[in-house]
Amino acid sequence: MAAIISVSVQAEGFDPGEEYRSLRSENFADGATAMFVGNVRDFSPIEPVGSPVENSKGNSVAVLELEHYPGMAESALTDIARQAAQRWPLGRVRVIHRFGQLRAGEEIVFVGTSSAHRQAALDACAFIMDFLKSRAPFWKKEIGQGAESGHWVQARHSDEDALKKW
Amino acid sequence: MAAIISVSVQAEGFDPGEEYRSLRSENFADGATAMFVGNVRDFSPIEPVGSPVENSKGNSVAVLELEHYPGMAESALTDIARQAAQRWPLGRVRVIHRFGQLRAGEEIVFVGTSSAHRQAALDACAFIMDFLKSRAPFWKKEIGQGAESGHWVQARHSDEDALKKW
Amino acid sequence: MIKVLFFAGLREQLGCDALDVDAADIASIAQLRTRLAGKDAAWQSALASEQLQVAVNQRLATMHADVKDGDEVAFFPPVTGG
Amino acid sequence: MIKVLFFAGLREQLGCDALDVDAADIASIAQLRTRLAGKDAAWQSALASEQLQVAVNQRLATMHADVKDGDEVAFFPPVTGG
Repeated sequence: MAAIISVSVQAEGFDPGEEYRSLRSENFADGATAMFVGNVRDFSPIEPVGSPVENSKGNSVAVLELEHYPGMAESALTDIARQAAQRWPLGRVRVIHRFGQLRAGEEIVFVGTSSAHRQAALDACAFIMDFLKSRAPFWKKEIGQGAESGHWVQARHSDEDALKKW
Repeated sequence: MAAIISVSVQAEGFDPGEEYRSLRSENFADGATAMFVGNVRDFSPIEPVGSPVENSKGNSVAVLELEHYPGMAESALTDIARQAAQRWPLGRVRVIHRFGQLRAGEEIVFVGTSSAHRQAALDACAFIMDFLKSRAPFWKKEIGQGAESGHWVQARHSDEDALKKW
Repeated sequence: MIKVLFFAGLREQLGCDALDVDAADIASIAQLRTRLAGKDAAWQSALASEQLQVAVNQRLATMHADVKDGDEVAFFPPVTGG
Repeated sequence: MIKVLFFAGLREQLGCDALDVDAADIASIAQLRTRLAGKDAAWQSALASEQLQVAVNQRLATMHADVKDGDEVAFFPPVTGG
């Protein structure tokens, strides 16, 4: 049976609780639901007194700006979700990725999978996140408090490496 | 920094949306939240007309009865959560396991982890579920519709095997 | 006394969820198990399962584990939660 | 015409988010990239990055991919969503 796949690329926020209910609604076949939510971080492990608020790694992020490639973003996420559904026996797959300006704490991304098997749901959720990180056309820019311009987040080798295990 | 671990063994239901909000509340350090929810399945792939409703594998489950070992259930789950927090850099860990009579569709178990790193959150969530399945003292009995007595769910070798990867 | 608990299918087979056993002459789980199996054929059969698991003072243990007066010992089938 | 798009840091470096390029004499992404890099030093520098990624008609492609009249080609830095 083909999985029910739903993908959204949107500026608006979303409610993970609502997404959970939607994954479960009238879904008695799947005993397992795995979810991942990515939120905007905001932390300053080293913030010397009097230092300007910076937007580089480890410093306070006031706003995260997410640029995306409209059209390709949706199709890339759908393609990744389909690959997961071919690989694991999934009932439902839900992927949401936001774009635009997001503040600290806000939700950026949601991946939810349901399956009859817990390992399938968990693996598929991790698989989708790994491929989304390295294959879906979104770019993050950190804009510090008071800063006029921002700082593009650099891709990490560890994200590309994460794909090798699949 | 030590993870904040919260474990509940309870008869009452829970709301995964509420648990998500609790994992995220005032939590700006962790950009990643992974969750797993286990629900009571109810499906009948083969249900010949006129056959009695059975409570064995693959047939309709009216009620799932969860027996647990009070005291040990809590400490086993706490121990598993602590092991996960020692192994991965987690901010928060939440584990809920219900006992008593549950109907099809109801939530049985919740595992939620937050971390600065997506892989840590996802791996820790899967690790906790794997150990919970084979090390926490809960037993499931399926009671078919109209059936007086029930059928104890048998442990699967695949669950024990799942521990080997950790 | 050693407090002995039984859970799930084993509890039902034995028709017993808890009993106290005199700790004299019992130093290990294996000895406790032998003592219990000696009650009658039903107990012998139920406690013979190779899959049987045991906890001492609410922690998983092996059949070789020590046991002493005041301990709480639980026998049960493989767990199936989650 | 080939529609060419630029995203994120590359878009900012070039000060350009989209342009049309005459498809004549261009059969591959590599040729398109060379044509664009020839505009001036800033474009040459920005398009020289080894990390540059490319999509043809909204699918990830390699620099060796074919391209033809009517295609949409996008250049961008490694993605950082999620």
